[in-house]
Amino acid sequence: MDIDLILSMANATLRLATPLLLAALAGLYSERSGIFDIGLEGKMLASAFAAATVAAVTGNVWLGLLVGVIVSILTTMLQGFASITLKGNQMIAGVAVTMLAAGMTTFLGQTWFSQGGRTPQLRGDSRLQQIDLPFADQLAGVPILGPIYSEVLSGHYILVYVAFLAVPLTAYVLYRTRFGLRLRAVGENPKAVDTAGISVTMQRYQAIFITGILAGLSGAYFSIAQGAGFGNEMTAGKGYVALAALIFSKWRPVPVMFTCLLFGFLDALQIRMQNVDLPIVGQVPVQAVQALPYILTVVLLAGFIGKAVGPRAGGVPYVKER
Amino acid sequence: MSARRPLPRWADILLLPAINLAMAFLISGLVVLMIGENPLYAVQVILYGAFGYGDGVGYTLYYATNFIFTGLAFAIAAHAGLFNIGGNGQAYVAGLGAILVALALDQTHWLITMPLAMIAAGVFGGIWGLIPGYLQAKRGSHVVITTIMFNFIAAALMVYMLNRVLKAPNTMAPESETLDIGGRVPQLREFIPFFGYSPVNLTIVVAIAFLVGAYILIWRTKLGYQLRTLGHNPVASRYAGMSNSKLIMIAMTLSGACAGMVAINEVLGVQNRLVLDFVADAGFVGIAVALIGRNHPIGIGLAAVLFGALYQGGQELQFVIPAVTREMIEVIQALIILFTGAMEGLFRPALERGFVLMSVEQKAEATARATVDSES
Amino acid sequence: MSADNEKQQRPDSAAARPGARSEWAIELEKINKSFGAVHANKDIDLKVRRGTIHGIVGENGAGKSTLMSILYGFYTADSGTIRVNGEPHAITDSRHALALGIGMVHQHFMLVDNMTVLDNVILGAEDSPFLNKTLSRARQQLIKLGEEYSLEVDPDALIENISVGQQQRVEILKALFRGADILILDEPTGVLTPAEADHLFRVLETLRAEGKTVILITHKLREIMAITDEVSVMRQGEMVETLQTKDTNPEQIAELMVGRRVLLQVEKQPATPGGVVLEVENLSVRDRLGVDRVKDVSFSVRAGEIVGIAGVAGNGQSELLEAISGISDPHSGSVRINGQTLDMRGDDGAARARRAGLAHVPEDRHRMGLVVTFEEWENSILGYETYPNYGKGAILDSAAAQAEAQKRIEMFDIRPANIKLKTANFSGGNQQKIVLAREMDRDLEVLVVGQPTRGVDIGAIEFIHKQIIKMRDAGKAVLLVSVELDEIRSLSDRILVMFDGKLVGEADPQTASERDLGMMMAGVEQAEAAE
Amino acid sequence: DPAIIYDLGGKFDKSFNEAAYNGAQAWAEETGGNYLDFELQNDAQREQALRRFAGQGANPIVMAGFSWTAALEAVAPEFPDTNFVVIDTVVDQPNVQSILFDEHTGSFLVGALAAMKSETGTVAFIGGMDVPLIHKFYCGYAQGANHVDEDINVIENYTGTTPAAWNDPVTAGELTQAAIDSGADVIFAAAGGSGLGVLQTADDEGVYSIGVDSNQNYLHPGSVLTSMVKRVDTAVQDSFNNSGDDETFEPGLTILGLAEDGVGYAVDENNESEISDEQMSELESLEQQIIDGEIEVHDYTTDSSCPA
Ligand SMILES: Nc1ncnc2c1ncn2[C@@H]1O[C@H](COP(=O)(O)OP(=O)(O)OP(=O)(O)O)[C@@H](O)[C@H]1O
Ligand SMILES: Nc1ncnc2c1ncn2[C@@H]1O[C@H](COP(=O)(O)OP(=O)(O)OP(=O)(O)O)[C@@H](O)[C@H]1O
Ligand SMILES: [Mg+2]
Ligand SMILES: [Mg+2]
Repeated sequence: MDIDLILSMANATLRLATPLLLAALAGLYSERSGIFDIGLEGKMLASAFAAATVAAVTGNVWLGLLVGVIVSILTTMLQGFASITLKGNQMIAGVAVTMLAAGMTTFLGQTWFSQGGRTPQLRGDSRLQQIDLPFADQLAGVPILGPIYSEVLSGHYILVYVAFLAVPLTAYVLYRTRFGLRLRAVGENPKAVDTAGISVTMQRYQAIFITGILAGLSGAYFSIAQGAGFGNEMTAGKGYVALAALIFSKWRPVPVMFTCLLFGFLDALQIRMQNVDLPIVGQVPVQAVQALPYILTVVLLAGFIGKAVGPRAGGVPYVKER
Repeated sequence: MSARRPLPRWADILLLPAINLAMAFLISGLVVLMIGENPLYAVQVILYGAFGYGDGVGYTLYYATNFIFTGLAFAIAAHAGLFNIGGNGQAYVAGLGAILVALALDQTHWLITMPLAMIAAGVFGGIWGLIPGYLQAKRGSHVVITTIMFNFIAAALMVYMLNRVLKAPNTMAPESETLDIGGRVPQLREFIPFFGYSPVNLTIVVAIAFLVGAYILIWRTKLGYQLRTLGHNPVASRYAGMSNSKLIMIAMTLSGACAGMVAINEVLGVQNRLVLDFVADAGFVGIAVALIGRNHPIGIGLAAVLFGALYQGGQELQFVIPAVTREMIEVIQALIILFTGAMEGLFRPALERGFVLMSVEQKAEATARATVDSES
Repeated sequence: MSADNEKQQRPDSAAARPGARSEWAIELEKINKSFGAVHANKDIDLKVRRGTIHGIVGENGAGKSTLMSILYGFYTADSGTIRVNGEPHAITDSRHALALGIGMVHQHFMLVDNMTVLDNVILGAEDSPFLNKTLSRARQQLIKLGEEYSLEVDPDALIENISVGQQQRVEILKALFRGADILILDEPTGVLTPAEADHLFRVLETLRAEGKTVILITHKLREIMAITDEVSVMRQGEMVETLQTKDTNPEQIAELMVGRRVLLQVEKQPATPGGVVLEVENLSVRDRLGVDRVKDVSFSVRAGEIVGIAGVAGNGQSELLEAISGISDPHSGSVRINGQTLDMRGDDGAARARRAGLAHVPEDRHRMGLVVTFEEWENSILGYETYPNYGKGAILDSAAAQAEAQKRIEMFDIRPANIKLKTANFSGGNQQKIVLAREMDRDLEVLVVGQPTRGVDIGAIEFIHKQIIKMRDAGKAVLLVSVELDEIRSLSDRILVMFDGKLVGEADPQTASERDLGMMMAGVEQAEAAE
Repeated sequence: DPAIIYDLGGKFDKSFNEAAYNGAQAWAEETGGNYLDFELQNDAQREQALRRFAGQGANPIVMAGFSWTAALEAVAPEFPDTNFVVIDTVVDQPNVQSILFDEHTGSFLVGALAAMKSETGTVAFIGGMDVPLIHKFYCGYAQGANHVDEDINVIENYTGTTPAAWNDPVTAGELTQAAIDSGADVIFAAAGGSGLGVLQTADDEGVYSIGVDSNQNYLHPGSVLTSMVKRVDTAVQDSFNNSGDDETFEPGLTILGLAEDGVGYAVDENNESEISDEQMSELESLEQQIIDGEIEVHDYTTDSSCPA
């Protein structure tokens, strides 16, 4: 296990954890407010597509990012309207939004660019650049910390830093602000919030608004940062993995971060273990390696995490009068 | 007076869904307009493709068969308060059991092969559901995570099996040997020529039997009563002396076994061999089917046919209007889920007021008549 | 001072002006409210005089909570007018009610269990987007209020970790913190011990002395007589009458409520106990956090006697009940019925307890005793669904179950007499009757009853008490756990007092005075023993 | 009219379906004729689509993909007067032409080029899914690399196990990154849509990549070293031209290899600067040796094993 491999793993872990982290935090706001969200995947797809499209057309990645987020918010609001205002089934809303996004993105992409739903490849300013942290080069020499700073921490896409900054921020919002207090309360006992003179509906819409923003960032990361352009279904189920991460960490921000890092790490590991001769076992079938992250997740969950009890009012629309 | 009365049953069960369906098609119409095609014509094509001729009906029913199984699978778990989104993986792994038995017995007769293959598929699918169930019951591991993970694990397992273990030598395709006649479920067309070449087969009879069986299980048996108790109030079930952990495991096993029957329809009924990803997301569609069917066998049956019709009608649409792509079909399906499922309440208030008004007027008339009568 | 001007005032200032204009704090006129088919309030008129304590009584389902929820803006009335301090207001939501100085302590507490007392108090009354300031301010004010009204609670305790009595203090503090000068309490003493209740009443009297107005809903006429100035009686959604408390008596109120004469005190013959049926030996129960809730408890109940377990809520009675009835694994010790030891392993011990002849009426009917989303008849087989009377094999014989449910509905006079009705739509008292009917109407050895009359109206109380005594006279062993001291005293043949998970003493209901019992329940006995 | 039916990957999979589509388009532009086409959603539609087109009198009917065997064996006898052309698998029927490509020889050549260009002595292969056809690519590639430099290290990776594997450029990019981190400086992508992620990451990291199926050199000029072209497009175009008419239709097995220009490495203005003349000539000689049978390139799919 040489130093380069470790650094390379650490790097990959951060890159792979980022979209999960953004999506999981997005889910956190929604579910903490009592709205189960299996529509993350859909929002991410919608945003990934919108961001890439605008970036490709205008050549301005920031505009792309903005539009991506906006589209994600709109998607979230549609889902919210169904499950908050219309008190519809939150699960169906999530499923529907995901299918809608999957179909719409490819359909529009095909109609506009006729590349089978793909957007044109993004180059230069139409794609996010990796940014070097200050003094990355100067500090590179410092033993241990130097490489870690310059090789691992530095030189990522801005969204990576945004994602990890969002963690303490979310923790602060959740536990130290009025909004957070009400958010936690409305997910546990909406009646208590209502009788305290707060509008349950408004509170929930505010929450999923943030969900929209974060899911949007997560989706955009796929198409304008890590990838260069949108491809059909390019989020490849990460939305569901993020949901798993959220439950895994029992809906708490800092654990969410560690869980996503874990998932990212397992994926990075999987990628590097394919067709490698392992000690003792030797060459294992590539499929076994590819399944490793999922198997380990289950083992860890069953072994150490135990029972996860979600926000008590989660999943049920708030109705006063039977 | 803002008082609202609940809708009459028929309106709740028929009128409202009908309106929602119409709404969904309306919006879909806009999508069709976007590519400059005539929406009404499109709807017409879909309906014709799904129900207009023998092959179409056959395909609609063939798809519906899968969705009935996956829909029921989701519903059974849901009644016990469990959210099983592992239908895909459970059906996929069940394919393994089905093919092993079928390959072994395809020199005998389908009357022997089919039941045994069903058992095998049920066992494999059941185990794929039982493990998450066990982890939930004894370790409290959330089934949503575990079933998601087990979908991925199933995919990896099957790719390995099809490439390294079961692969037929003389082909490039990662697929098993083809079943001999003794391993194939008879096609309905063999008895009813009407179905033309469509792949609808005897498995649909099993599916219908499962609908009835599920109804009996959930509402007519003691086990069903216990499952529903757990689903509605786990504390009460515990108080009542039911073993929640056992019930959780039973529910997940039954659910997985039910999803596993998809393998019978696909492997023994249609492909006659095991192919990569033969489930084609039927498990996912099953969630929508169950939710829209309100977890009731009748609702699930209808929803399954609806989705079968969309698949087949959509395919027809692609042939007749080449400009229509498969993504547009997906969009239309999504819209239908959205309106008939998540937004089913959209028109309820309006309807309820409408009905109140009606009833009020009727009363008014009635009294008016009454007074007139009394005077005369 | 004009109406809209008044609306703009912050609640505190509204509170700051005692004895203002109108002599009426609240005036309700022709209030109507329907839930679907249920007409919960019919043309209700109610006037509440400022600076008084006004009682409201009525059977379960009479519409008391609904009326108060309308006043508090939780529900909006279908029609009718509300005047607060003489000014008409269309109270659209609770925020509005709070702004008018109306506070409410709900029948089912409106607290967030996994948040702290402090968080719950400031929820909705935060004065800045960031909590730090609010929290420190609220903390001081909470301590101040706590001392002022002797309502001390630990601000940092989690709601789920404090007793119901404490939780109720939090609810009252919430209202006071928001500067309420009209305070509504919906069945506040349902969950309190006599001591806690008396303490609460002293608090209410202080509030009245400060010129605040209190509306008190209760099923306990003793409380009405003790502290209210006026009392309004409701029946089946209508306001029957409003009386001056001093000119009336419990019998009259009871009759107005129920529409017939009601026996307010139980009458029973002395017990004729037989052999020992239920034996509890060195029973200890440890909760999931590893805390001992029940400590080495031993006692026995003989056939034909009622043994009452008295104690302040949260001293292990609930855990004791759950262990005896097989719901949770006892950590050590054993339970025997007619000499046969119950096997409590696994998470289905309750089934084995039932088969051994133990019937259990749980303390909390909503959480445990019923599946409120089921139809009535389905709940009347809960726990017995596997018995042969409901079908020999795997199939459930619903016809038989329904026939039986129908019979019980008549036997126990459960209203409405409709076995197909969703259980949630029955009122509290009738839900309790459903549970009682299910558990009592079979051949059993031991009846274990927890809080049989919590939140139940006097009509039903009378009935339930009769049934329990009938069980005893039929030669069953009855174990009664209740925080209602006078219920324990009037029903029990022997009283055991529980404190801090231990049985701290036994008393004879005839001789023991309320005072000695109170001492024991407070653990004083022990203290002396220790010295 | 001729008809083409694409496989589940869809018309625009940036892989052989897309190549087939391009062939059809080229034919349409050349002849001005028009053709029918259909994208499958699931396996059950294979026979349905075949019968439909045959019933409509389409001729010839071309289909791309190795999963067509069963469906075509069932349908072909029903329409003796219709000519079918299936690519990537063999169906033995009088009215069927089966076209196979020597992916292994083409891959051998790009593998050889990869080894020539590699400075680190490590090259990589990233496949979409671990299926026989993709293994055929890998095996040829590895042999080629070893031929040039016997102690070269060839990294072998696959994107995933679900259908998403062919449409997951992000994961493919990560695999590429990992390969680069462990020293690879030439990476061959045989992963359909996911391949784009490989080419992209290779470009970002300034190493060489090799495209597949159609000529992808233009995607990242200078970074895409070459593309292992598999001329599905010309195969489709030829079929459209000839197979409709029984005179020119050639039922039976057709194997398109280097000799027939069925497979090969693409050189155009985008990458000629990257390949030196001696490398060029060495490649050409290798190609000739393979054609002459002097070099025996093993085909993985014959015995599911790989010497390299
Ligand atoms: N949210 C609701 N939806 C439908 N019906 C309701 C609702 N709340 C109350 N009801 C019905 O309205 C009637 C009055 O209920 P309410 O709670 O006001 O009675 P109550 O006098 O408070 O009874 P209790 O003494 O048991 O508290 C009952 O029949 C009840 O079932
Ligand atoms: N009230 C409940 N609601 C939902 N699930 C429950 C409940 N009670 C138990 N379970 C499930 O059953 C599992 C085991 O039951 P639990 O440990 O609570 O009781 P137990 O008597 O210790 O069971 P056992 O002795 O068989 O381990 C729990 O981890 C939980 O998943
Ligand atoms: Mg009430
Ligand atoms: Mg137990």
